[in-house]
Amino acid sequence: MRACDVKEIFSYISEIMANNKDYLIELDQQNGDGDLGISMSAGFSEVASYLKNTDEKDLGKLFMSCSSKFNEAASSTLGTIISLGMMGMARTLKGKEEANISEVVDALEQGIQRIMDKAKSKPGEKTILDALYPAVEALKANSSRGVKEATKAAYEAAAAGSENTRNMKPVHGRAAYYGDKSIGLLDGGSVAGKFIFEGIYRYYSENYKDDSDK
Amino acid sequence: MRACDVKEIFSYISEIMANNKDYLIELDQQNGDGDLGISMSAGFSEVASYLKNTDEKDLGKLFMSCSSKFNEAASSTLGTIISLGMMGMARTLKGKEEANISEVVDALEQGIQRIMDKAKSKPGEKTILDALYPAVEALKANSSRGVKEATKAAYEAAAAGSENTRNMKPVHGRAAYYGDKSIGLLDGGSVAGKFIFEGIYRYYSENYKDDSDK
Amino acid sequence: MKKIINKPENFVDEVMEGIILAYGDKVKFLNGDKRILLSNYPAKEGKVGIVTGGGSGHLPVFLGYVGQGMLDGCAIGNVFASPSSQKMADMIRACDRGSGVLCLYGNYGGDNMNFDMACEMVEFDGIETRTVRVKDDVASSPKETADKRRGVAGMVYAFKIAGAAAERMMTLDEVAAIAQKTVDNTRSMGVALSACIVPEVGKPTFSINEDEIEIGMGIHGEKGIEVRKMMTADEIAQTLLDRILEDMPLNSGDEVSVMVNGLGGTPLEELLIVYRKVHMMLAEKGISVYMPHIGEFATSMEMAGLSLTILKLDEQLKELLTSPANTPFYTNANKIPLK
Amino acid sequence: MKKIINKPENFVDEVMEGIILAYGDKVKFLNGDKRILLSNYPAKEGKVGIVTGGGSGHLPVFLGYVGQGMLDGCAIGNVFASPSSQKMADMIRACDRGSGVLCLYGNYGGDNMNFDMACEMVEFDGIETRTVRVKDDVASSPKETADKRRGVAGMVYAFKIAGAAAERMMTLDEVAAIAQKTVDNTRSMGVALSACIVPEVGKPTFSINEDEIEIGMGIHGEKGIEVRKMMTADEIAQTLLDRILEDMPLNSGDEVSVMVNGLGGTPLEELLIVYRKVHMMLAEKGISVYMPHIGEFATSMEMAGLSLTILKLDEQLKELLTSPANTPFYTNANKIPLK
Ligand SMILES: Nc1ncnc2c1ncn2[C@@H]1O[C@H](COP(=O)(O)OP(=O)(O)O)[C@@H](O)[C@H]1O
Ligand SMILES: Nc1ncnc2c1ncn2[C@@H]1O[C@H](COP(=O)(O)OP(=O)(O)O)[C@@H](O)[C@H]1O
Ligand SMILES: [Mg+2]
Ligand SMILES: [Mg+2]
Ligand SMILES: [Mg+2]
Ligand SMILES: [Mg+2]
Repeated sequence: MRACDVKEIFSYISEIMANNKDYLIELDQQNGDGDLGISMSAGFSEVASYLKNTDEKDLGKLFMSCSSKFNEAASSTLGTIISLGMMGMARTLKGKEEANISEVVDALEQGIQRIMDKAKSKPGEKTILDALYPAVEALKANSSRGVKEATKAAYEAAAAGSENTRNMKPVHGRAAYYGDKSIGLLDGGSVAGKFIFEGIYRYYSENYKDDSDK
Repeated sequence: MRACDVKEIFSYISEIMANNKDYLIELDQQNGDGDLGISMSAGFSEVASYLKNTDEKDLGKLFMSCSSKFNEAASSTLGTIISLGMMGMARTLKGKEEANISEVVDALEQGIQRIMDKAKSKPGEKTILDALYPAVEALKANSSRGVKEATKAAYEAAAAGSENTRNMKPVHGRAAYYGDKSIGLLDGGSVAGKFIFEGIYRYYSENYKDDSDK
Repeated sequence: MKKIINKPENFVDEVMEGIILAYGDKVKFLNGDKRILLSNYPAKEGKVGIVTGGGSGHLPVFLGYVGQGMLDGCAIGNVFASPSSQKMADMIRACDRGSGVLCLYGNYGGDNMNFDMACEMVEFDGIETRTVRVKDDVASSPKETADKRRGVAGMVYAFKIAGAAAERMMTLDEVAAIAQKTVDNTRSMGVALSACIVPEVGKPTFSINEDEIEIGMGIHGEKGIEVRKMMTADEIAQTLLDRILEDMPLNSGDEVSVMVNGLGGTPLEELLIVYRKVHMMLAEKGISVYMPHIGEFATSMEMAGLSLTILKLDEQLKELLTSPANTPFYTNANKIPLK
Repeated sequence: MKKIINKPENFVDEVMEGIILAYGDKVKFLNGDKRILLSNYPAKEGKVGIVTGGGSGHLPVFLGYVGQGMLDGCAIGNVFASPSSQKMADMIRACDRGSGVLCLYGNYGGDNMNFDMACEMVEFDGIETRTVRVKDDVASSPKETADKRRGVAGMVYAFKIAGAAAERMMTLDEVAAIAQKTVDNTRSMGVALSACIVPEVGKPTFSINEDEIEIGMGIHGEKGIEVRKMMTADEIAQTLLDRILEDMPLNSGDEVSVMVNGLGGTPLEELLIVYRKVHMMLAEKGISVYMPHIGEFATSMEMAGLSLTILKLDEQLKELLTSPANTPFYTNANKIPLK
């Protein structure tokens, strides 16, 4: 993964978030305030347009800037969480102009760790982590199969993880008020997490012919 | 007309107003605030219950008390107008324990005059006066035919006069804002005026066997 | 009907009881009468009294302005109905300190007739009265019959300024003249987005389509004089200001106070957005704004919408607007310009 | 969507512009940034700074309390969304007078994380900070996990009292301790009759049936924790007060301040009717009320409904509540008891 990949990946994610803005709003309205679709589309479009206009090659610096751009544009709870994740990735990627798949996995793991530390949460609590965590695990487990297969597996794991949130009881944020009543409902944040890995997967599947380790 | 007649008459009127409370509200809502039904039923019921419990025989004092009771209970625009009318009647009837039909006509004319003076209005302006004025004229013109016939004629004139307000342009109160737009609409106040004469008529027709001049 | 009330017929009494429980140190009933509110603030001996009256359902209008530097008393009726002349007379008597009483109220049929009767009654007892009727609602009658116009939010400026004049121990005639000048310099215009419900009626007076607004609605929830398609905040600001300036032209260099008044159901954010545009349009014409009033000053219960009031100032009005006033519902303590 | 706005995406900026046009003598932007409001009132050298932040759409919360004797600064985000940590850090820096800054805000995920980041950033520059999170909303979590509760209207009491402590030149630790004590002594509970509409979303977050109310709705228009059949005002007062007293028992002889806060769409009359019952129920228990706050202090745009807040007082809190505070949107000048 190089800066040019990052640019493309974020433009894929941004497009998916924009297309699903209303869907994310609806999901968040189930027991939140409904701003999820707005903040996700705003945050990713801001980052995508920042990336279009930068020449930064250092992946660490790139992700650090993405993190603060994202936080500026979307400082809602989930926006801040994503921005924290990017910050975690930035620290690991600092100084690198290229990262191979295991380095990317490393960075993602650090990002998730940072989210868990700062947001005081872990998988199983009906949040975005329930998509991100299994996705990164799958990416790691499949990394030897090449980037296309690995990101596909990650995306599928994110989707399954998100679907799984239906069975979970919320612990964080406004959703936690509703306790058992929200069993059966999909967590909007986890769907956003799925979309992130959908963007990554689609970028690699549409642009990489061979399954090289990029 | 003696105090005991006045007592009964007001209990008839009060009943009619109470039964038509919602209808008067609706009429007032056409281009007013809708309180007409509330103030009419409140005002007349207050006066009726005051009359039940008084031994006052002097018609002047009786109407003076009715006027202030009515004003206390219903001090809306129309309530105040009716209270002014009663005050006008009170002045004319002062010192009398009994009034014949021509004395009653006299008192009513004074009542209407007082309304016109204080409310700065006259018949033809889409108000209660368009019911009251023709009613009193009819009462006067038919006074020789006995109280049953005379009050019947007065009631019919009030009803026709009220119906006539449909063709009039309002000049007073909130209704005046709407000007031509309110042509075709019935004035709620004139309907209240009709109900007053309906009560008077029904009292005499149901309680007086012979057409004596009472 | 979705209202946080108990029995509709107890609505007014319970509001009044709430006021006394909350603010019983600052205001009081006259002899326990829940429809007559008097100021409990210390007042100078011989000060001219200022009273008002009108229907309930417009808080803070009218009784919210009873206090120090504004009104001495207020008689209230049922929702949207005048109080009785008897109550008005009792109140006037209680507010006279020997220098007479100004009756300052909105120009409505019921209120006019009742206050006239009340004044006749108290003049019998030798109390001098003057009457000034507030007629700021531009929508309520054309210019040719401006005398028929009703009083709306602009009356708050009249209360404030006349109250300050009385506080400075001006005579009854002087106070009345200043109140009249304030009224002459005040114009208002409102829009409604939704109607309101009189508790005892239980249903809205009129209904407004989802995509329409009513220009010049009545403060009692009466239908507007004109139904228009929903507009932007800037268009609303422009429509209201245009109608006001047509009626009361202003020149570059003039100074005004601006009131953007919420009718009850409209959020403060929206009032500020409208204020923004009004301020910018006035600035373009070289007109400056002094002590803007943005908030809820005269409402129609839960009605959504707002009114715009412009008060043209001169040095005297400006000074009187600035002098301190405190009531449980109003203060200018945080409105006076810094420095 | 029936709102008096222009483009939904300009909603927050235009509100802020309106504020500066109206009150530019009293508050200002930090370097022209429309999301950071600072006080323009004179402040004592070396005074501890107090800042807050949070989403837009709750006026007067949060920025309405920036002024004298309350907050020094406020960073705001989009409607119902936290401001960024960068803006918070800039604001904290601007409000430090060398004695440190207290970050006093409602306990919400986004705000917590962003303020934490901001504090890390400014501590880098040697600015001392303390954090006190307001958690007064009883409905938002059971007693066992009270730490998860969110901050609602009760934060106004915390702003007022911490602001007065800072004004008296107490140290950062002292101001934080008093703010924490205020939070510990404050409980709120709300009901909603209707939902609200986020301008950029364009439709209500949830809908409430004509004959139902939501107990414990969220300040962002989130559904309540319990749907109940419509109740009378007295029943609502009782339901809210019971839930609060269950959580924070009071004894005969205790003194409290009571806030009955309108959420935006509910008329003042209804707030007073609820206050009446609350006051009577407290009086029955021998609890007296000091300086009640009845009006709109923390709203959710046009949402209809209200919240009840009880602040248990001691001598120190009472004195600090009474000491003067003035902002364009708040003053206690007319709330201080007479005599
Ligand atoms: N502590 C947390 N850790 C991880 N994810 C969280 C946490 N709290 C909330 N989330 C996620 O954030 C989503 C809500 O985000 P958002 O709508 O921005 O919140 P809000 O509007 O309440 O500020 C939830 O669906 C959930 O996935
Ligand atoms: N100046 C007037 N003279 C006679 N009748 C009037 C006058 N103004 C109004 N009315 C009558 O009063 C009725 C309205 O009464 P009401 O509902 O009490 O008024 P409001 O609610 O505007 O105070 C009208 O229908 C009309 O008949
Ligand atoms: Mg949300
Ligand atoms: Mg009427
Ligand atoms: Mg009326
Ligand atoms: Mg949010």
